[in-house]
Amino acid sequence: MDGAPPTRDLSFAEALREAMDIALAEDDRVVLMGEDIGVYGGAFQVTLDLVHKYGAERVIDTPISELGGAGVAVGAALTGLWPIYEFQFSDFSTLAMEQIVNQAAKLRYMLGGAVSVPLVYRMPTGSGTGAAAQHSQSLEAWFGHVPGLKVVQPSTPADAKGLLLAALDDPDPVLIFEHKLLYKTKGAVPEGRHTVALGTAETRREGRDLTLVASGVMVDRALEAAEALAGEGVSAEVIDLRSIRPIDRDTVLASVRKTGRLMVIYEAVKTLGIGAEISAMVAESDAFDFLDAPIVRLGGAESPIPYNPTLEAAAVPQIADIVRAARDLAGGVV
Amino acid sequence: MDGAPPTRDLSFAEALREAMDIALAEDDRVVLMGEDIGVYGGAFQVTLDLVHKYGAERVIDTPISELGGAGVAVGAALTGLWPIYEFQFSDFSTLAMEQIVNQAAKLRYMLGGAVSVPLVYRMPTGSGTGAAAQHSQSLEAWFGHVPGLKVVQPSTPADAKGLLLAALDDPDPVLIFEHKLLYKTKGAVPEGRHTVALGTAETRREGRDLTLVASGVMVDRALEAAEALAGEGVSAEVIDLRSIRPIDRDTVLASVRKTGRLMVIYEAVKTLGIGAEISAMVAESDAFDFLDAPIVRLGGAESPIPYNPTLEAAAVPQIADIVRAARDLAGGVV
Amino acid sequence: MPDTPPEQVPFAIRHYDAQTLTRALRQMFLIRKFEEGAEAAYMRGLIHGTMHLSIGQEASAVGACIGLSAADKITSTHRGHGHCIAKGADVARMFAEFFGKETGYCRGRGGSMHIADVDAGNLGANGIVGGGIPIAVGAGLSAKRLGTGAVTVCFFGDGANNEGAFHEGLNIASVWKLPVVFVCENNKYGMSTSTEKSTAVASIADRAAAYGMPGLSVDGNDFSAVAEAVEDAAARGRTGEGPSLIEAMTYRQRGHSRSDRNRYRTKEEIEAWTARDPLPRMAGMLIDHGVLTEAQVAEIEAEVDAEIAAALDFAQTSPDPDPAAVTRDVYTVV
Amino acid sequence: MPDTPPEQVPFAIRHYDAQTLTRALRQMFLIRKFEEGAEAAYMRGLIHGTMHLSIGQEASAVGACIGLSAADKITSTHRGHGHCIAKGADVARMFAEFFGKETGYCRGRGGSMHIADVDAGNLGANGIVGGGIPIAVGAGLSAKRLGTGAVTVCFFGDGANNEGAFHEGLNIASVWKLPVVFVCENNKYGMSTSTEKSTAVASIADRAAAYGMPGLSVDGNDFSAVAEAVEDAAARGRTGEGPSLIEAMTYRQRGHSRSDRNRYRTKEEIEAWTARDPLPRMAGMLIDHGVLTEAQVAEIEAEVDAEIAAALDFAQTSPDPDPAAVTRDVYTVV
Ligand SMILES: Cc1ncc(C[n+]2csc(CCOP(=O)(O)OP(=O)(O)O)c2C)c(N)n1
Ligand SMILES: Cc1ncc(C[n+]2csc(CCOP(=O)(O)OP(=O)(O)O)c2C)c(N)n1
Ligand SMILES: [Mg+2]
Ligand SMILES: [Mg+2]
Repeated sequence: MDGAPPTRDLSFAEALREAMDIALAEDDRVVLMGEDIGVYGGAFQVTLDLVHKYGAERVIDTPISELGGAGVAVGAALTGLWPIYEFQFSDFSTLAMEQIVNQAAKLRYMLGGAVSVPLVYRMPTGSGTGAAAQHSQSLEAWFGHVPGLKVVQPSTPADAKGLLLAALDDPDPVLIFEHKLLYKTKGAVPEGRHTVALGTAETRREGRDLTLVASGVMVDRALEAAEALAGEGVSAEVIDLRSIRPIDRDTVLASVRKTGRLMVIYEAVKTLGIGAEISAMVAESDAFDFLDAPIVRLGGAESPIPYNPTLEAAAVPQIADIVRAARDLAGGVV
Repeated sequence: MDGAPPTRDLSFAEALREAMDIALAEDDRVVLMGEDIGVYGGAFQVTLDLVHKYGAERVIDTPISELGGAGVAVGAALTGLWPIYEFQFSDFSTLAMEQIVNQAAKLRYMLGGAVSVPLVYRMPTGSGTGAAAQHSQSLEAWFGHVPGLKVVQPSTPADAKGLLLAALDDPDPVLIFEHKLLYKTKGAVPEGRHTVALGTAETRREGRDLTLVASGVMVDRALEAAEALAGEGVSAEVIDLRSIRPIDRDTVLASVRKTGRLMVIYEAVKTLGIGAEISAMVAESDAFDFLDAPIVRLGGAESPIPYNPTLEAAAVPQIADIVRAARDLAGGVV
Repeated sequence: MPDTPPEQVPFAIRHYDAQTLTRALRQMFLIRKFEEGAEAAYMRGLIHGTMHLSIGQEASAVGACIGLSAADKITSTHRGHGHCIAKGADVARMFAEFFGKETGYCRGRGGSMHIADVDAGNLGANGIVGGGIPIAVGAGLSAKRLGTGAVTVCFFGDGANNEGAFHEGLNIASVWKLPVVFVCENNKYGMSTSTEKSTAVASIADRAAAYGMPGLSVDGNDFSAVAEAVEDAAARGRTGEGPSLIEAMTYRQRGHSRSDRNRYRTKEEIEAWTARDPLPRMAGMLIDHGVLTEAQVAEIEAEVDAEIAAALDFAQTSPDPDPAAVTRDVYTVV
Repeated sequence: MPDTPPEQVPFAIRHYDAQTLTRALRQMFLIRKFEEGAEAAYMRGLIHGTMHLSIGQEASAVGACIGLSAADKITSTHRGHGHCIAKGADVARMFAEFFGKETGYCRGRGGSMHIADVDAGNLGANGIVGGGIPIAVGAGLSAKRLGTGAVTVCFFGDGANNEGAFHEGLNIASVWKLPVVFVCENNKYGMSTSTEKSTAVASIADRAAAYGMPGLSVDGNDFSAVAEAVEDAAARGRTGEGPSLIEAMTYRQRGHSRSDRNRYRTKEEIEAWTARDPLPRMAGMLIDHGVLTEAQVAEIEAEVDAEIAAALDFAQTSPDPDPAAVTRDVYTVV
């Protein structure tokens, strides 16, 4: 488009780092906190070298104390700082649910609007790295169930940058789920300040026959599946959810009204995962009358993530699973 | 029924106490742990006087250390005890998610079946007591999303006793959500050993026109609403879910096939609450073809629970809300 | 007694002017009578929910806050009425909050357990034991980063000292040398559990050594002793020497909350501590050292009675929140 | 040297027979060579996921376990290979686990981070820093309640000592006087974060005072020193005197995990500690005191090489798990 800022190819991790670099440079109130985010650069090297540019006073290594670290971020946000707290793995947020859910999410409400809690929690998430059951969870649905929180899940480097900067601009607590398998993926990223509005989904591919809703690492798998399906004469529309709370209702419903068929693809445990919410949201809407087939959920297995690589891959949706399920769903069509 | 054990009226709290009394008497490996469960009898007096009968070595007051307490229960269960750990309020499980979700739920799987974790977490839950946002949450959906856990939610004193004893018999970790507003409600409870199979729903009222699925405190509200609706010529079937994980799929689907209309009633935040799962479960099943109307979810407000009593009541479904929503859903029927 | 040797003159008399001392006494009366008023209204069913009274602990609340400015912060607890008044809150708006009114500090959303006065530097009571500790550390981080020179006084109870949040919070505050004064109000019990049963060390102040900070145990019913300890610790914080831990030995004359039947302590113990009531001690000290006359003390008490009566009236005649406003203030920006 | 004065003869030489000491040396070789083998296989891409090597820490693992019986328990960490071997595991089944095979200790579900050997009393490594601490306390509760006389050795690192789980676990173990020996392997860093940056006290052993238990810091590279400290602490536990905290000062010669670029420590430091390698020290002690000859040591080393080779072969030729078995062992009873 004309007037669009120039872009370069960056990795997902580099795009996140660029967003933090911009924020740190723009405003002295921004601080990064987390375990080994300084000289080590973070477990996934996302904050690499930022400590050398901004100093250990603003890129702060914390002790291994997730409840304390997440809570310090709340107190700092209440009193003038804009913290970005990195959980080394989103699994470790299980130690900090108290501060995230009881404090960060509820303080503004409990105090009748007297405060805001402007902070960001960074949540490296998902399986596929052989790290087994305690380092591979997809917990976004928990936080999507909590009023007071906003939850995003980028699938591209550009959105990673845009959503992280938007999260930081937002006066309320935002969790950004970063899939570990995406950190090294590359894509065009706008230079300079670039934000993506929280709560907005993006249609990645137009289609007629069925709607595939996905987020995070599942978006690329859905797109590859859509390509394969096109070869079979099935036209799949692919929606990148991007935001888990709030969900972009309009974009999803409009697509379902058009295609009449819906499949939600997600890595988290199927039961009570985001696919449940999207299915229910459609089933209670006027789009229900446009449905030509049951709503399909392709979610993770009802098990922890196993270590063995074959089992690990079998525990979450893969491209072939998407193609197969979409083919069945489209059944009537071709 | 013939041969059915004699019953007496007990309160919900008394029924739970009787279950623990039976378990403590039956097996020396059973221990109770929690904050102020001894001489104080627990915040809701559920364990009242058990310490005098079984001693402080088996009815154990813990320090105020939920992560530690929940984790001690895991270690004890791994090594020969059958602990029942009481969270004083289920909200405080936010401090113990690590031990519940990463350890209790996953240890058996991570160790390839080498261990079982036979414990019960008791979860006083819900709003309506004026205790505000940090003491009124309904978090069952989080645990319903976690393979390795089983989750139940009784609505009657008889089921409270039966489900707690069944939970204790079960070799895997079970969470029992006890609604605080139910503790004082009375009902007929079978004497002696009485168990209710985990994972089974119960049809509380037969109906033709629509299906109301509810659990915990919402069951009585659904039944009262059904009574009112009957007066308007609307015949509502009321299913008491009882089990959140696993969900009794067959009972729910059979009812939907019969009535063609489904409304799920729950106190938790609507988004990503159990209503989402039940709606999605139906929408992806063959029962979908029997649906004559969109699936309605009547859930809690998208907010923390407020203190003011009027606002607090407005934040969760009340009988009048159920009647109104059911009337609309039945719309076509009468 | 003008001719008392200086070393026997209490710190408070030496350090504060008559106006400040009079304000302190007045605040202690205000706390006492505010809670008596709240208790009465609660017993008459005018206030719902639960309530934790600090009657008997007024000296530690007022002693800890007397040296603070509005720029300094406090984090408070479920037993936080005294802290709130000591930090300068208006009892009319506090009562209004208890009555769930729109004019309350939390617009009726929070109630007693979330009473706050952000403008005066009270970041809020907390429903989670230990929940305020990491938040206080975060406030300390802001003060240090932004160079405000403010200190944060973090109130918590003896029971809270066994929460992980205590350990993580004090350790972080110490390694980062933050201006935080940790004030543990040790009233001998966490609900029904004595410190002997809950805490593996004789004096909680001794735990300071584990965090490389000074720890001091003082008579929490002696206004002057608490004030002296906190003034010293605050000075340390302001000069960059880091946090301190102060243990104020005190006693709650009332039960833990309404549901408390005092099964865990003796009448004798309660009477012995009631005999050490901090209010007469404070009044006596001011009279002994010629700061006030008996008559002036009586006058102050009468003024306070009038203020309480007016405050109750304001609260009861204030408007209720709009019942439709359940979801307002969940987010700053929707 | 037969004529060394008794007081100069190390504890281990005085206390253990030649067979036991030989087993200890053999286990230390086995740990070293097992990890070297695992590292090589990992580098060649034969093992996926991540892996934390304890090379350089063998003396603390073997010294802590040498006095334990199979009835005694241990809880281990992410750096747990040494603990597992020291407690008696078969390296063939350990390798099989790393290769994700059905013959592995966790049937390929757990991998390195969840390696366990329940029959031998190893309740498992843990992916959560500090996660094993409350579990160990629970095992101690079982031992006390069931009167088994067993002790539990709880391994964790210096980084873990800043987790809330450490605080809650040690406090509970002490107030209940449980037979638990807390062994903190202080290798100076939690990932990249030095104890100076993470821990507010000079010696972690000093934190024992905060829990009313003895604390002792020993040379963790000296088998005899660790064994003596743990034997004393275990005896204390077995006689009902309660838990102890032992800090074993040691060093990991390898990086934290694959992704570690050692940016946070110097080559000199690594070399200095490598010069204090525990293995030659142990071998030297046994030779000096005439327990073994050089030739016998060489023989043991050769035996271990053969065992490792055979174990690797067993692992690589073992069958993979059935890919369809993803959801097996999630529950004991479905
Ligand atoms: C995390 C958490 N656990 C338990 C409770 C329930 N509870 C409220 S106050 C209290 C006792 C707290 O004791 P202490 O810290 O000594 O404060 P005190 O009540 O004596 O002022 C308990 C157990 C809670 N609110 N939060
Ligand atoms: C709760 C939690 N936080 C963070 C991590 C990531 N992590 C794994 S090991 C480690 C360092 C642990 O340090 P220490 O306890 O000293 O053990 P060491 O690795 O030195 O043996 C960290 C931060 C984790 N696994 N769990
Ligand atoms: Mg107390
Ligand atoms: Mg370490």
